[in-house]
Amino acid sequence: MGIQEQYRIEAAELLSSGAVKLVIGYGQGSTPDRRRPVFIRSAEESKQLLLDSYCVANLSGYLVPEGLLSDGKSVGVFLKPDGIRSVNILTAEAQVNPDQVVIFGFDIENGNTKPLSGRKAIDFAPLIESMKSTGLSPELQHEADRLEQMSASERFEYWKAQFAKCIKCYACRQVCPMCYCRRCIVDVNQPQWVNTSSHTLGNFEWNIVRAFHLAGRCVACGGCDRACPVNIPLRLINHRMSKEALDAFDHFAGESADQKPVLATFRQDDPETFIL
Amino acid sequence: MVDTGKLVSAIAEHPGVTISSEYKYFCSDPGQETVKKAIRENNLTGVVVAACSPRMHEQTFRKACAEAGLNPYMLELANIREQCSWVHTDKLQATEKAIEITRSLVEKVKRNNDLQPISVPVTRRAMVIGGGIAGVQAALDIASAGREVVLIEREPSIGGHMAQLSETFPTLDCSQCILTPRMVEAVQHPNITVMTYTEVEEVDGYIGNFTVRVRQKARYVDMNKCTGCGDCIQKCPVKKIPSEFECGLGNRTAIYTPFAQAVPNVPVIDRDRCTYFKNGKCAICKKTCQIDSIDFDQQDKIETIEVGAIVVATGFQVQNTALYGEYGYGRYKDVITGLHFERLASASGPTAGKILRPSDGKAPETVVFIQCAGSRDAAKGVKYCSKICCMYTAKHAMLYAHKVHHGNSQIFYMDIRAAGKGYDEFTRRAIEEDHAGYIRGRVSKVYEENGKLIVRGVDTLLGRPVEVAADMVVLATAMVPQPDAKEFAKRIGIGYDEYGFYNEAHLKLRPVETATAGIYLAGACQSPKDIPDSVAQASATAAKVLGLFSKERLEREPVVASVSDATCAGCWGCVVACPYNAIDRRDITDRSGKLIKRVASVNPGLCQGCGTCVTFCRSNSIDLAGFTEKQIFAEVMGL
Amino acid sequence: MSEPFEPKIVAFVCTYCTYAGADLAGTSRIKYAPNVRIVRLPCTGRISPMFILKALQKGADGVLVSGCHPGDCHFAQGNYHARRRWTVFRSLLSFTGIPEERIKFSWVSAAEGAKFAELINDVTEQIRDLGPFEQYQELQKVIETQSSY
Amino acid sequence: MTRILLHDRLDDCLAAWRSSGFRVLAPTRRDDLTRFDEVRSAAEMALDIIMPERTIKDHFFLQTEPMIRYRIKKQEIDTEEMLPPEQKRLFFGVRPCDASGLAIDDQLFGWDYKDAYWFQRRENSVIVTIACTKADDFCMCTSVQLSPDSTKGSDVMLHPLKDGRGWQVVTLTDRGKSLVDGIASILQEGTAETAPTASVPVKFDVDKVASWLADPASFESHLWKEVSQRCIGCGSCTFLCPTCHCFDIQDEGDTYSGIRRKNWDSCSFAMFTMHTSGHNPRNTQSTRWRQRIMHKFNYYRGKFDVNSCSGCGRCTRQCPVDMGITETLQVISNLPR
Repeated sequence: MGIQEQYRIEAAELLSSGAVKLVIGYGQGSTPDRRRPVFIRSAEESKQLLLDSYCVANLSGYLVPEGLLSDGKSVGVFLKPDGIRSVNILTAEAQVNPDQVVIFGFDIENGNTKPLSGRKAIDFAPLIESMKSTGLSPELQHEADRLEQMSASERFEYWKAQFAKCIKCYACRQVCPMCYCRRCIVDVNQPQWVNTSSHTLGNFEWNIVRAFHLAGRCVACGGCDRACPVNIPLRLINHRMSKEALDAFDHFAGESADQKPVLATFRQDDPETFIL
Repeated sequence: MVDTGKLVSAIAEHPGVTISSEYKYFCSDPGQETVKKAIRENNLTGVVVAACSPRMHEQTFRKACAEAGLNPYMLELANIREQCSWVHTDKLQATEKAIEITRSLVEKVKRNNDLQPISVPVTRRAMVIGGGIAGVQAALDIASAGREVVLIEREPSIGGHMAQLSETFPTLDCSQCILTPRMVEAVQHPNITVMTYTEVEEVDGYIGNFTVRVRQKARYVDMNKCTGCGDCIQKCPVKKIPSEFECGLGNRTAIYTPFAQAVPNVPVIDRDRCTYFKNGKCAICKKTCQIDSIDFDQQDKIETIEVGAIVVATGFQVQNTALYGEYGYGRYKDVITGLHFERLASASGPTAGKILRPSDGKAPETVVFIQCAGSRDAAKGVKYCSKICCMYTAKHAMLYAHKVHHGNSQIFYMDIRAAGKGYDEFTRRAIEEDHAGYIRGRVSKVYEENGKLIVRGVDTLLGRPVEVAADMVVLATAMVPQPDAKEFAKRIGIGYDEYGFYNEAHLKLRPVETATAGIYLAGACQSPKDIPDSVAQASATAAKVLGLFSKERLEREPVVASVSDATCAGCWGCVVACPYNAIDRRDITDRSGKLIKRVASVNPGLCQGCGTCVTFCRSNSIDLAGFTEKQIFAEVMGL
Repeated sequence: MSEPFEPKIVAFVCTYCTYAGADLAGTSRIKYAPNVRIVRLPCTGRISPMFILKALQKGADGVLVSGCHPGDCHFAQGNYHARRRWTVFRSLLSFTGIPEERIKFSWVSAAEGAKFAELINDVTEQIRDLGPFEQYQELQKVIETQSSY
Repeated sequence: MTRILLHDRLDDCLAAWRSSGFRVLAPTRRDDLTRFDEVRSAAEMALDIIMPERTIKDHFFLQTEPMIRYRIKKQEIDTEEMLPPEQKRLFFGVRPCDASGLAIDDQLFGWDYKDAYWFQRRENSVIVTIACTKADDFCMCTSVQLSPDSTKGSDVMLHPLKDGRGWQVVTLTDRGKSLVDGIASILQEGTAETAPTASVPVKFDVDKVASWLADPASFESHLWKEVSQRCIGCGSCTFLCPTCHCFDIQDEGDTYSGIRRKNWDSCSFAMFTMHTSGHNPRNTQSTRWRQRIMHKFNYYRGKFDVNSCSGCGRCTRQCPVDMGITETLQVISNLPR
């Protein structure tokens, strides 16, 4: 029995027993190779669930909307390891109760899906620990290296061209499980820290603030990058932040559910190489 | 260097400025009058004084504003003296800078808010946690000044480590002789409530207003009835329990007082060892007690106590010597710690003050003392100097010389640190009068051979290996935090260092305060200390507490953070970041009491106004009065 | 002959250490370059990365952030928190091409009046050598054009 | 006899138009994005794509438009109105849906007063459209009463030739005629068979949708919640839409001066209808989605007798969660009568 069939059956069982009130998974999208989030509320509906290598979106963000978990009932959700890390962060930041999150874990390797054993985020702790050393895909790494080798002014021109495209649709923010704030800093207008206009200056500010707020929190699911309708390589910036958090503070986002926020903690012997 | 005329006219043209004028010394009385007059005549809503540093005259001008009917926080000082005219040489550039600085502060002051000083009531009762010499001293000082004190001790008796000591350096007076009167004074003081065999479970609240939950453990002896006659102890059939107080060198019974001079002199029953609690039989103590003070049904008692200040004086412990396998501790009975030696040398100790080997009860001919056994050794996890060992080792050598006249003492040391009144003279005396042999170097190994303990080390001054055949080896083990120090710190909400010693608010300038307002430190819980230092710190702490208690209400600068309930996402990052534990979680409920959301909530009594939380908050839901986001934005945009 | 370039530098400092250090430089009458405008905050912990961005928007050629030495924070931990944020923010700015040399961080205590003066001189000279931050200021100018991208 | 523009003469056309003062914009692929941008040669054009990711609306209704420059003095504020530069522009290779979008928005921007920014740009622009011979799964012009070769909003229509050598040129307006006349010497006279237009299936019955939407009972339908469940509330569909036109006015600047700007806004954003009090009449994503559909196929239609949708399909094509107008309208269209 394939993993898709197995998870359909398990979803149906959990729903009919009332163990979960909802399963958030993937269903057929508008074209053959598209998968879209589906919300399964009954055993019969679980036939809609699909699981294959097109299922790349991190669905953990759907756990956060106000009210979903407030009745204390559990919700099932299909998650890759990146999504499980998101759940850990959401737990650490008190946005979800991990006891209410039933995980259908899977991963995609060489175009094949494989199940991950475990039900609660904590069950996947050894797996997540082992991910600490995994980096970017070869293409992205190549691009990241290319950027690092540029002069500051070349990099500025690169990002200027990229950010000039930004239309401030905030798809990057909305799709991100970590961007759960009820009011984003960009919507603060007293004072207007971030220029809301989508001119390049305002776009620079927005993208810098977004990346800063994700420092040590991004799990590299790539959601922002895929969502961006104007193809800004947001993953590169996020990766740079993750790398900084890991190199400087040994902080791997979402490593555990009791992880403290990297920017709300410190060590007296944190590295300081640049302070005069 | 600043063309003030130009500054005045430039500022006069700034949007929103009603009056811009010049005066030679605004801080003088007539100068201040000018400011007050301007406020009154123009109904000003904000004032910027472009003059000296706010660190110099902010209070002066705030007072002037208040006297003119303007909220004192509607004032900003543009520092055009210390940071402009005094440091620049080009008049044009200095003037331009002065104009920009002033403008930017005009923009800030436009966004200043009326602030009122924060006023919180103060419960003028202190709690002292820990009944060692530091705790007792702090309690006595506070109580003698007329304030109530609750002294909490988790052991059955107050006294702490000092009660275990024989004589004290550098005077060699008997430790118990100077300590016990103070213990008695504390327990009899009308303003002090001593609660022994009691542990602190939870601390809630903030400066002036703490609620402490304590658990008074069941003693199984009625404190009100017991006269301390000791009959029960005499009759108790379980006699072979190694005494904690004697460091295992002597025994105690299942119903016991830790030591003869215990205060209160009321025994406790060791529930785990008592035959009655094991199998329901025995109860000899109950039968023996003529006033029926034994109560096997006694339960732990939980009490909540309201106090305004807390003194933490929880002390230290001696490092686990098991770390020193190479010195044979635990393997050879005659390898002991300094604290053991104190008990051997103590007149009230198991040997009645005779220095005898634990193994065979003979007086040792040769004793080797090893200093820094643990201290200053990163490999053993203690990088610091325990501070007291040089002195007590010298004392031990002296006591040994006084008690075993023909004895030979050899001391391995790294450095002799004898800074203190009469300290260096004391160590000199040990060497010169009592013939202590000091060998500079480390000991690599202690092993037994032919009934002797062979101490193998190196004399680094002579540059050669040394072997001493000893009858007894005394390790000057490191002073380390209590085993539960970190856990306890978390429970009461104070910080600690990498070892578990408690953090003071500022090492140099606020050494007896913690970062949590209203909680103070005394004694070795903060860092290794000897008796004089502990007592001095305890008295300093008492002075701080009494200062706090000098008024019925505590008034503070209103520069504190506050949370916007509507936008707080409840991620609790601010709670983690706050150095003062000033941020709590608060439930917001609807009219029917149903939880709507949980938000962060700043306790203005605890907040010190650093603003770290504001910077952390991603949704910009916290702000700091006096340095609000709007103010700083305007300040930058006004440059 | 053109005027020498006078860089515009905005400094965000804590009131307990660096601001006091600057006052000390003043009372000691140590002379230094007039290019820096100080914004006073209670603690480095209060210094938000947003401040730096706004200073750049305002046309600063350089930004200086300074506070108490590690271990000396009046608020015990503010500068430790700040240091983490700076580490992360600095690498972020650098990655987006905002030169590290334009954003300076330092520890200056209340006793270091001379260090403060020297710091200001050094920073001013370094920024002067870098020239105006035209790349960023250009963005400000583009705002005013009416054409689409 | 018709006029034909051969591919290999396109550069000559460009040169002619540019020398007569036109700024020529065509689909380009630059910085990993397809959009209309200035071109100097045919080689810079990306004409092989179904449609650029971004619409030509961007060049008429700017994502951020400076309106007024202000300076704050001690007592008064000086203002200076900012209008677009008078620049002749030629948009080459526009898709019929995008061109139609301009015509649809003309209604709104010319309704109670003439929006100076929009119309100054409209009047200075010539739209040269290329009829579609290919479409993808998301195209739905035929569902909103348009077609792969609709002429709405265009000045010139180019029909690709079957042999692939070029386009048949059809002028639609005076502006288009004068543009084509200017390059008469470059064009060939002759006949040639045009390639068939793309086949775009009709996906929903827009009239049926409109009548359902107009029924007051539909406003509170459970359907809204169901179809918008996965909506994440970003603005990508609105900002990529050739007809969405909502904006916000913002003042941006420092203490002394600044610019009042007109910025795109999106009904998808939670902040869109947020009141100062904190109350939000559209406080859930489903109510926002309902507004978007209602606006396009009920309110706008009621006011201007045209759908505020030209069927480009970008809202679905680029939706991060594979949502979009099409699906919702299909659901409505398939409701039992």
